[in-house]
Amino acid sequence: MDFDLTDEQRLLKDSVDRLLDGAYGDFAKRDTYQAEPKGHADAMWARYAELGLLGLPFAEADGGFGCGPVETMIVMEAIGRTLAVEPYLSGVILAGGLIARAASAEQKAEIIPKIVEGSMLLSFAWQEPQARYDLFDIATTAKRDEEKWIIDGRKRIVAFGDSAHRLILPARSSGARRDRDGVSLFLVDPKAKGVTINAYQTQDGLRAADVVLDGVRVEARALVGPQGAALPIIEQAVDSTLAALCAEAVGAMEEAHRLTIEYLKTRQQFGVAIGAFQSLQHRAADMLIALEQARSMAMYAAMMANDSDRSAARQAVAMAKVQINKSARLIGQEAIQLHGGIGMTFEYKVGHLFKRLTMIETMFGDTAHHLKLVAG
Amino acid sequence: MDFDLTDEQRLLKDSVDRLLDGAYGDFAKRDTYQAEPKGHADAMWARYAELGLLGLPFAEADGGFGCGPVETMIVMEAIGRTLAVEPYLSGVILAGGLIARAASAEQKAEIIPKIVEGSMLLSFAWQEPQARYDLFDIATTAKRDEEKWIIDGRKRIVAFGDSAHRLILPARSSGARRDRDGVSLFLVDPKAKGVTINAYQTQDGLRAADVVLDGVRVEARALVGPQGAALPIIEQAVDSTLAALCAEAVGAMEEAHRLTIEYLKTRQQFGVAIGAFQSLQHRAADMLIALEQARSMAMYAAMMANDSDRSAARQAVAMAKVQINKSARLIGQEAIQLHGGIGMTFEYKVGHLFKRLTMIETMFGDTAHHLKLVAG
Amino acid sequence: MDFSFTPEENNFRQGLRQFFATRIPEDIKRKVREGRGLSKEDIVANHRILHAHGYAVPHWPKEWGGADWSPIQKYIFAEEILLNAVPSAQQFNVFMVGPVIAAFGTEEQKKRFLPRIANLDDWWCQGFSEPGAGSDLASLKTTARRDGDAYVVNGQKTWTTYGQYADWIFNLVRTNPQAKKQEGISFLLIDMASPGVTVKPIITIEGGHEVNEVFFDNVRVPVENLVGQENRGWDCAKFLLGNERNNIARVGASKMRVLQIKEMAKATPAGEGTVWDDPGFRRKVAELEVELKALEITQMRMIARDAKRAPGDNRPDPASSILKIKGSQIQQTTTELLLEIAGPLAAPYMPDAERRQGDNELLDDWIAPIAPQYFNYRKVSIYGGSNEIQRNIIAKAFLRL
Amino acid sequence: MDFSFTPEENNFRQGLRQFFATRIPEDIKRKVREGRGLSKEDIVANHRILHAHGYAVPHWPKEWGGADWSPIQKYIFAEEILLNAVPSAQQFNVFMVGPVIAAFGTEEQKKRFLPRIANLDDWWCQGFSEPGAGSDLASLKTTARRDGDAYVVNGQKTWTTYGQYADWIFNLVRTNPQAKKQEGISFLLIDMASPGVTVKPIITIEGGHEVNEVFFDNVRVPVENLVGQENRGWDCAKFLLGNERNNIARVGASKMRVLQIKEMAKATPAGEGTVWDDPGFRRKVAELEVELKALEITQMRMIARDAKRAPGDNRPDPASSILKIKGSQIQQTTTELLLEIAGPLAAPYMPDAERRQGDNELLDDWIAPIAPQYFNYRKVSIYGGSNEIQRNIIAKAFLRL
Repeated sequence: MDFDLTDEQRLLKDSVDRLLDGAYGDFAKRDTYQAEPKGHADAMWARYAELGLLGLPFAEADGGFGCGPVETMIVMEAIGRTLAVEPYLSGVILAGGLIARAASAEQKAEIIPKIVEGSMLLSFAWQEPQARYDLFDIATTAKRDEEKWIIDGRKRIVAFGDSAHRLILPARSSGARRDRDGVSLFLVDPKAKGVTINAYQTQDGLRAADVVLDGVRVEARALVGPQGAALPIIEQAVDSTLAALCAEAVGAMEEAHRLTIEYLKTRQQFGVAIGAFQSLQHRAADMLIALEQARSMAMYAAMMANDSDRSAARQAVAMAKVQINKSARLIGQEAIQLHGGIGMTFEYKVGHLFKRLTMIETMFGDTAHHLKLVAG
Repeated sequence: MDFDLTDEQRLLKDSVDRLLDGAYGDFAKRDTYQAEPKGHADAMWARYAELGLLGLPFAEADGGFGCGPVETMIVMEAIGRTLAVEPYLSGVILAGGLIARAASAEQKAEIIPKIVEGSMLLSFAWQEPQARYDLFDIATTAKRDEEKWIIDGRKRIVAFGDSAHRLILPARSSGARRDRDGVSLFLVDPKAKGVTINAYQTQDGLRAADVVLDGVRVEARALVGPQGAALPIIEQAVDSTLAALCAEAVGAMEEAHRLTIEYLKTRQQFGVAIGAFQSLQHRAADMLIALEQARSMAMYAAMMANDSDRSAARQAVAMAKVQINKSARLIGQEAIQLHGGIGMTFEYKVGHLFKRLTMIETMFGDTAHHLKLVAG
Repeated sequence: MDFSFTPEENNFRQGLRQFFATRIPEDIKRKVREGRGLSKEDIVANHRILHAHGYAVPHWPKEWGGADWSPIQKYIFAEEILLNAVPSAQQFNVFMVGPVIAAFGTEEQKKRFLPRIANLDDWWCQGFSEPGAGSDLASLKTTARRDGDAYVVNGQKTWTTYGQYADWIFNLVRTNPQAKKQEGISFLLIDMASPGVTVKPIITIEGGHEVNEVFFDNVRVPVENLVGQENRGWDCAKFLLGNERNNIARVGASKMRVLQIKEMAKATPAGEGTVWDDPGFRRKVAELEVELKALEITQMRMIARDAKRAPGDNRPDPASSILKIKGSQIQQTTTELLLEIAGPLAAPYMPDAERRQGDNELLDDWIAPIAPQYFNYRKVSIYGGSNEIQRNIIAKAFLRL
Repeated sequence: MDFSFTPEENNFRQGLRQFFATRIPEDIKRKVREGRGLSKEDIVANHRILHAHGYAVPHWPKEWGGADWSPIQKYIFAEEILLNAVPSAQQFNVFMVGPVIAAFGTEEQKKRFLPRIANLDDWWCQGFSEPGAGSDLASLKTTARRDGDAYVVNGQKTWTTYGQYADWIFNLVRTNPQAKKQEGISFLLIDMASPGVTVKPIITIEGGHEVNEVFFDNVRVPVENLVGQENRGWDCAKFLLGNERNNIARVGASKMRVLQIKEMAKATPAGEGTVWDDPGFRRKVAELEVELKALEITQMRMIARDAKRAPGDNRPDPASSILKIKGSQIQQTTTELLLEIAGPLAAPYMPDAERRQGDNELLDDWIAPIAPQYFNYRKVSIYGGSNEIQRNIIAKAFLRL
């Protein structure tokens, strides 16, 4: 039993922190990154690549650095703390994780080195309008037409969907909308004929797109993983992504709590620092409790998400997401409330932490959704 | 729109308060009343009768004083505040209410005057081991045998079941255990052959009994109300009882809050009255909010419980019970917590208020039960 | 004890409902229902319709357009306007500066300002809060120095709602820097077009622009723009704080939101059915409805007490703090439940301008304002005396702790 | 980062489980599981079985019977004993007075007291709290005046757990009334059989008798019963407070309760099925399990930090306050859920003696302790530093507010 980082992990943490604190330490800079056409700056992405961050989760055999969930946690906590806008979660952890898990040796060799060097961005286009939080709820169809697949459907809120070089998307090659069987994964070029992309900013300052697939024809080799049996792979990749997301949330909560404590110490009212008011002290203490409980569960999710016992992994990740969501709501709301008016302003960081935490709450399952999984 | 009491109601309140404050103002006296064989003192019951309280809810034509829900509220709030142990709710409001609603003119003439003068105590024996909060869940059977009914079954937690002169109990004259039809009401002499009574104190210092009915034979005239169709009458009587119970809870919450505020003002720690600590002030404020919200809903229940639109009445009473239960839990728990150690002692009143409030929470439906009714 | 309304009161309510249904443009009500922002034009148009029928300033003195309503009628109106998703008359005009001028102003000031305030010919905003003052309003620093027949005003105000639309601003300014906190403050009316007045937007977390900073740099204000006596401006401020009770709980608005929650939950697919099919979700709505019903009755009890008050009895009633705390919590809960319904679909940020391009055919119109509204509504437990301040008031003024 | 235990640690855990399963009498474990009170005889019998196998005082110095366990082993033991519903060794003997004598006592005192403490030959109780002192322990008023070779003790202690069974009491007394609060306090051992010692029961709200008042009326105590230096008793008190961490969260006990909740919910009829069939109820249990799992890991993180501490490093760790607050909340929630299961059937008050008459055939044995336990467990957020005090500690010692 040991919760400390190894020396290598400590080094990684130092360099990630240095990179992101340098880039985002002046919070106003975040606006300039967002204002880039892609919603983030290429130069920053190149520095992720230089530091090796884009290869962390991939096996060495596939061209990555063969790191584990703790390394992902380190990166994601820093991203959460600094509100970094780079597509690390969506591009590397999730879409990359799908390739690593599902793709053929040939596909991996083609794609993973490009992800690692930062020259290819993938995005997992899974959310459908009716699907809510059910990964298996897929109305998009893939019909075989001789050597091609013809894909029809609609995907929503595809992370950085307007700048991704490839979409990896689940479509139904057989079965009914909510069947667990019959789901296949395809690589689709967003520039392909029949693909329409409508991009926008999201509430938390990232970018996403709605994607319409209208008779999109892809080659047979665009199929990734087993035909009609991709769902378990998707679920595994999403569980790992949830663990990473939990770590990001912990980073954001820690920062929201830190800013709040700092504000309570400096802000004067009625002649004293407002941190002298006991009711606010107790609420700051309850925020810390929520943060530490969340941190514990983020660690738990990291340790368990890849467990070979899939149902144990599923249960652990669901429990973690419930705790993260509850802590995120309490800390986010209380951070604003204890700041008062200043917390409501766009130019101050805490509101953006609150918004990101709110979006994280709804990502891959809200509290009610995961609670149902835990409760059975 | 007027929430004030009429002059008559004010007079009633004054005399009820005088009676109960006199009898219970020294809280230690409550122990002596409880120690009586019946679990309450005959002399006190006689004074309820003298003041006319036992006749309040009955129509003048039936020998009562024809008062309404506000008068019941006045009495019940005082009972809640003083933790009076007399069987007013169970004997007058509930069992009496059943007689008033269901009985024939002949039965009423025989029973109601005796209730009013205090010489007859009834108890409604409805709770069965498996029934939980479902009034219609009745396994006790009543089989016709020529001119008699033969009753078999088990009833639990019959209020003051060991001193009641008559039990009024629902039994199934037809249908299956959870059918809404087929429920009939019978008057049973607890001394009758085949009736076994096991009495005990309840957690809140009142008395109750478990009743076994083993081939108990009653006359045909023991049937009260329509054969096989008593359930709607029972539900009405219970709704009125719930409204009264809400008022009792408000009385108990008000007292728990009052004692807490008093304690916060007098108890010194670290050199100041603990009421000077802001976190405790804010919690005392939240207790007041819970109290006022509960008071509003107790009024609402009182106004609505007898509404001719039964489903509106049912909805209103369920909403009120949800609010009462939530406020009761918050106020009861916080009253103990803000008192600290002293609140945990048997000789201090606040713990008994907490226990009564806890039992009220479980009476005729807990929060989950009524919330389900509200949510549909 | 009687919860019911008189037949006259019920008729009054019916009349309002019909008026709101037939005279207020549907697109304005729809924006309110969907939680979208109103344009200045919307607010002005709506205000003038209300005023044309006597519904903008009914609470004013009769000679200035008031309707002499009973407290119960005022309550019914306040509830119905919210419940029917009709925007209020411009609040700073009709609830703030108008009543102050009517109560403290000279005849000259009344004639000059009140009719234009009532008809929203002049748009007024409020200059009370200052940076760093927060809940401690009386610590304000903006100064007004007498110089001949004018005051010279210097300083900064903040959280000025709709300052970007305003023609006039009513201010608390410090006219005697030597006096103690509440003393030495005056109530001053300033033309926003005066040289030296600058308005700077404050964008709130959800991206909206409702509030502003207002800077005064040697702004000359004629002395006839002083309302009440010099250094007695705190009387006006206290008068206004006492006026805030009627609308504070916003029960009608939350009722309207509950209807919206149910409608949206029934329309939003989840699994084989809709969000509304989930008993767990319905239970949360039921809990909200219970709280809201309780608050409604708590408010009715306060209104009934108010109706029996002797004139001039302005003692604090803890109910107003209860209404503020519970009312804000309930409003915030409505936005949380809407967010839960929208779920992942709440993510796209689509401020009105963009959304109207119509190129996002997949996007249901009503989802776009949900997350911004959730973010924005965190303010309701902060402004107008934060919930912490309200608890202090209950503890000190009522519980005497 | 590694959550797993070593094979040795897992073997250790298995050994404990087997020991608890085979050596501790079933009826004692059943009483713990059902939340019923233990008799003095139960506690003594259980304690001596533990001690015979080295499980009563494993955390003591080796020469006095300790086992030289690692922090991880101590943690595993603390969890397993609770999880297996085995009563702890008598806490005041083994966690309080024993460690104090071992750390601060003379050789003579150690030889005289420690073996009898370890085997519960003497039953010890604690004389710390006083009426009126509450969380402000250092304000104690009981005096010990030196008179020849004895102290003369006068005063009153309260909340003395199991004082009615005790042979000895360890006390904080004021030996220098002139000194400031924490100074002038001494740690004194008093034979309960001494003339002038009176024990008066405190009945708690549920009707149980666990705690007492203890009165000292000119009680003569030999000076050799002083532990440590005169006027330095506060050192012993602080040492004890630092010792409390390991058991504070009671995660194992709450895990055991969660199992009980599930078992009881599945056995309790509700409608056509059982309480467990209600998804709303299951969701509440799931929420509890999430909190409990998080707390377990929070505790493991603290244990792992402790294991790496330099010897003598006793800096406060906010985690201990977190464990106390969350641990007590979770314990209380378990009692609330049990109460929800029992529902109306929780009403009969059946203290053990009565219940054993066996004349209430309808009453299920396990329901009787549920409501008393709910009432009684309100204490866990009050004693040992109330949750308010714990929040103060977090805010001041850790957040530096």
